[in-house]
Amino acid sequence: MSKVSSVAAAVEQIPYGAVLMIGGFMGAGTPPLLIDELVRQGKKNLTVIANDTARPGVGIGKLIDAGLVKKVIASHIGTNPQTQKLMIACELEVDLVPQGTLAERVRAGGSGLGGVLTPTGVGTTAGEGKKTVELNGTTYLVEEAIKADIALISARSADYSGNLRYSLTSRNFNPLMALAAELVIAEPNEIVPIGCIEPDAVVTPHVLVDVIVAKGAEK
Amino acid sequence: MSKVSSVAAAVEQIPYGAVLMIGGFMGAGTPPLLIDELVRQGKKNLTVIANDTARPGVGIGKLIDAGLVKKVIASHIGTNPQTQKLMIACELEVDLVPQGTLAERVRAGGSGLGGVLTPTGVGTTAGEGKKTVELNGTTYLVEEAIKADIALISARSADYSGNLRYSLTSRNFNPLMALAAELVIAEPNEIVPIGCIEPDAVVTPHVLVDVIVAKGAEK
Amino acid sequence: MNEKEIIARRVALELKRGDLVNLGIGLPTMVANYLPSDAGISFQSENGIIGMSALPDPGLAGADLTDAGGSPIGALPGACAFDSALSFALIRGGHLDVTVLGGLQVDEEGQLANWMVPGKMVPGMGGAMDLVSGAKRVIVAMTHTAKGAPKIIKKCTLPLTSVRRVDLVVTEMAVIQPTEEGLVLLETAPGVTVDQVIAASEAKLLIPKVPGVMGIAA
Amino acid sequence: MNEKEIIARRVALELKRGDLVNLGIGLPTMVANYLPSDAGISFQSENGIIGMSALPDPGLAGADLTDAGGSPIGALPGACAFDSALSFALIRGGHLDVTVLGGLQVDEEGQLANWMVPGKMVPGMGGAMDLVSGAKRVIVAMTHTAKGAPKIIKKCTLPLTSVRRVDLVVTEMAVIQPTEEGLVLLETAPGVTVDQVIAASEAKLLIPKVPGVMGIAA
Repeated sequence: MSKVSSVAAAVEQIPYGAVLMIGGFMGAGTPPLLIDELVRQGKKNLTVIANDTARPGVGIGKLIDAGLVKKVIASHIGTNPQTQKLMIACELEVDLVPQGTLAERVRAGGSGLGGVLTPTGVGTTAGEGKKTVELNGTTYLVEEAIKADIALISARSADYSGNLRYSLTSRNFNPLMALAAELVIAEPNEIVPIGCIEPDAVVTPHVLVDVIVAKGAEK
Repeated sequence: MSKVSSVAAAVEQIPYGAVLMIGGFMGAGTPPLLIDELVRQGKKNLTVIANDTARPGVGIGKLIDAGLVKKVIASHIGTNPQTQKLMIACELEVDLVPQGTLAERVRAGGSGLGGVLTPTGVGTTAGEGKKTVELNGTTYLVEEAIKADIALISARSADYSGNLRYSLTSRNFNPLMALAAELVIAEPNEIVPIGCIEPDAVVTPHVLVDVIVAKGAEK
Repeated sequence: MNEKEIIARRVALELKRGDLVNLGIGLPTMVANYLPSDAGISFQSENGIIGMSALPDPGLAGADLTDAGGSPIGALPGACAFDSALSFALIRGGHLDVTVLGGLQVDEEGQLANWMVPGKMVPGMGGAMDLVSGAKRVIVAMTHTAKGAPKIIKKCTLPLTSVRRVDLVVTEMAVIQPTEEGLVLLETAPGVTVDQVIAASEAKLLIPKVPGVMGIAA
Repeated sequence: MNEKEIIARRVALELKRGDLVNLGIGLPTMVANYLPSDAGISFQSENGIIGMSALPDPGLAGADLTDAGGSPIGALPGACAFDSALSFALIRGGHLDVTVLGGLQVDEEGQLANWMVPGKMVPGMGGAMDLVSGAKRVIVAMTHTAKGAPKIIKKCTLPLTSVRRVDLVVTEMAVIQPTEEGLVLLETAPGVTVDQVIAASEAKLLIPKVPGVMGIAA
C-alpha cells in the first residue's frame, strides 16, 4: 500500500487538540503545505512542540496567527511578537526549554529512553521542580523524554518507501521528531523511486515514516 | 597545519595504558592499519572500549592475541574464545554492557550529558549497583557517560579538514566515538580535497577529527 | 525436516506485511528463508542496516556490508544504513515490530534467559537486552530441551535477559504463549501429543480444551 | 567607530586559528566582519551547520541554508550540516571553543543573565543556556550600560542563563575577566579612564597596577 497521500487527506487525520511535533528552525525546514492545510482545515487546540514559532506569517507563525495553538513547547519565541502577546494575555500556554535539552528530550522520546542527564539549566529557572542526579561530583538535571501524537516534518527527498534525506540547515529537528511520534507525516520536496537514495545518504529510515504528502496525490 | 599523519607517527602518540575507543562491529569498520601498528609498536596495558573483540586474527582480536589489552568494555565477546579464555584466567578484565546502552553511554560522553535513563537491564545483572530513576511509574537505570583518551575510527572518506563519511554497516560506533575522546585519529579509505564531500553527506564534522592517517604520509 | 527448520518455518508465519523484524544470529536467521520475497517485511541488523538480504553470490561480498555476526550480506533497493545509536533507538524506541531470539530458558512468568551460563559461557548480551526490553513483540525460537533437560522451566536459574514477559515461544514441539496467568500451550507440532509436551517441560502449562496443530510455512 | 564596532573588533582578537566559534545573533555576529578570511576559524550556527559564511550576494540565497535568526547565509568549502541533537552535542560536549553572546547583566561572580526580563520580555533561552554551560570559553559582548544603568552589577537580578562563570566580558569601555577572586579590569578602551569604568559599573572591579589599553582588530 502506498504511503503517498494528498496534503488534505493527511491533515484530515489530525484530530482537534492533537499534540504535534513540527520540524523547522525559524521556518526553515517547516513543512509549508502541511502548515497551510492545518490553517485551511482550522485544526484547533493544538499543542505544538517545535524549536520556535518563527515570525508572524512564516512557518509555525501561521498557526499562531490563526489562533489554532493552545500550548507551545519551544526554546525560543522572541522573534514572534504575536506568540508573546498571546502568552502575556494568558491565551497561549508557553513552556520554554533550552534548545539542546529540547533536542535531547525529543530524541529520548523516540529512542525509548526515559530521559537524559544534562548540566544545562542547573541552578536556573529551567531547572526548577526537576529531579537531579549527582554523578562524580557534578549535578545534572533529569530531563524527561517527550513524545507526540503526530510529527509533521519536511525533507529534501523521500523515496516511495519513506526513506528521507534532508537539506542543510533545514534538517534541524526533523530527523529527531520522525522518531518520536505515533504518526509521522513527511512533506518532501521530491519523491524518487525506491533504490534511488543510496543507503548511506538516508537519514530517516523508511520504517519511521507513515505518510508522504505530495501536491498532486489523488488520495 | 595538515592533519594528515603517517600511521606510525599517529600511533606513537598513544601512551601505554591508554583508554581507547575503537570503532567497528566484528571487525567491519575497525581501522586496520591502526590496529596493526598498535601491535607492531607493542602498546601495552590498553583499556579498549568497543562493541566486541571480533575473532582471533580479526580487528580488535589482534590486540587480544598480542596480549596488549588489560581491560575490555564491550557488549559481546562470544565470538572470540581467546578473550573468554583470558577473562576466565583473570588476565583480562571484561565489563559487559548492553549494546544499545554502550552506544548511548559513548554518545552521552561526547555530548556533555551525564548519562541517560534506559529501561534496558532493569532487574538483570546489568543493573546491579546502578542508580535508578522512577518516571511516570517506570523504572530506568542511570547509565553513565563514558569517555576515552583516544578514539581510533575508520571511515569511507575524509576530506583534508577531517570531515568524514562512512560506508554501510562499517559506520556503527565510529561517529559516536569521534565525539567522545580527547584525541580522535581517523583512518579513511580515501582522502579527498576540502569541498568534495557535500555538506549533507558529512556524518562526522571536521572539528572532531584531530589526525587523519594515510599510508604514504611523510610524517 | 529437522528441529530447527520446523521452528523457523513456524516463526515465519508470525511475521506480517510491513513489519520491521530483527532476527538473532543462528536459528532465528533461518526464518528469513521461509518467507516469500514479496512478503513486505523489512529486516534490521543491529549493526546498522535495514533492508539486508542474503548475499546473492559469495563473489559479490563487500567488506563494509555485514550482518551482526560479521558475515557479508546484500542490500535490497531502499536499504538504509545508520550508526549504532540510531540502530538501538529503533530497537528500544518501540519501532521494531518483532525480534526473534534464541533462548536458554523461559519460565512460567515468561521471562527469558539467553545470554550467559555463569562460569561456563559468558559471551555477553550484545543487543539481546535492548531487543527484549524494546521490541513490540518478542518471539523466542529454541529447541524444547537441551540434552534432554527442559528449557521451559518454573523459574529461570540463569541470569535474565530482561524482566519483560516475552510474547511467544516456538519450539520443535509446541507453540507457547506466556500470559499473565501462565504459559498457555497454543499448539503442538504435527505428531506430538499434549502429554509429550508436558513431559518435556518443567514449567506448568495451561492447556486449552483444544490446542491447535502447529502451522508450518511452505 | 561606534560602540558595537569597538566591542566586535576587540572580541575578534580573542579568536585563534583552529577555533570552533558560535556567534550569537546581533552584536556578536559582527565579530566575523573583523577577521581576515584566512584566519582559520570555523563558525557554527546552532541550527545545524559548521562553515557558514556571509551571503556573497542577496540573489544567491537558498531557503534551506539559514543562520540561527532565519536569515540566508552562504557555506564555505568543507561546510557540514547536521541535526539539532548533534549541533548541541558539539556545544554541550566541550567541542565548541568559544561562544560569543550578548548580555543583560554580569555580576561579581561572573554569572550571566541574558535571556529574559520577567513581565517584560520573555523570548526564551534558545541555545544560550547550553552555550554558556558547554562552551570551553564564554565571551560576553555587550554595552557597558543600558540607558545609563550599569549592566555589570553586584548580583544578577534577572534570571541566570547558567551558574557557570563566564570567561571574559568585552564592552565599549573595558575588558573584564571574571575570576574566583572577582571581576578583574584587564583593559580600558582608548580614551576611557579606569575611574570612568568604575563609575559605570555597580560591581566591584579588581584593578591591576597597570590595566592594558584595549586592542582593536584592524
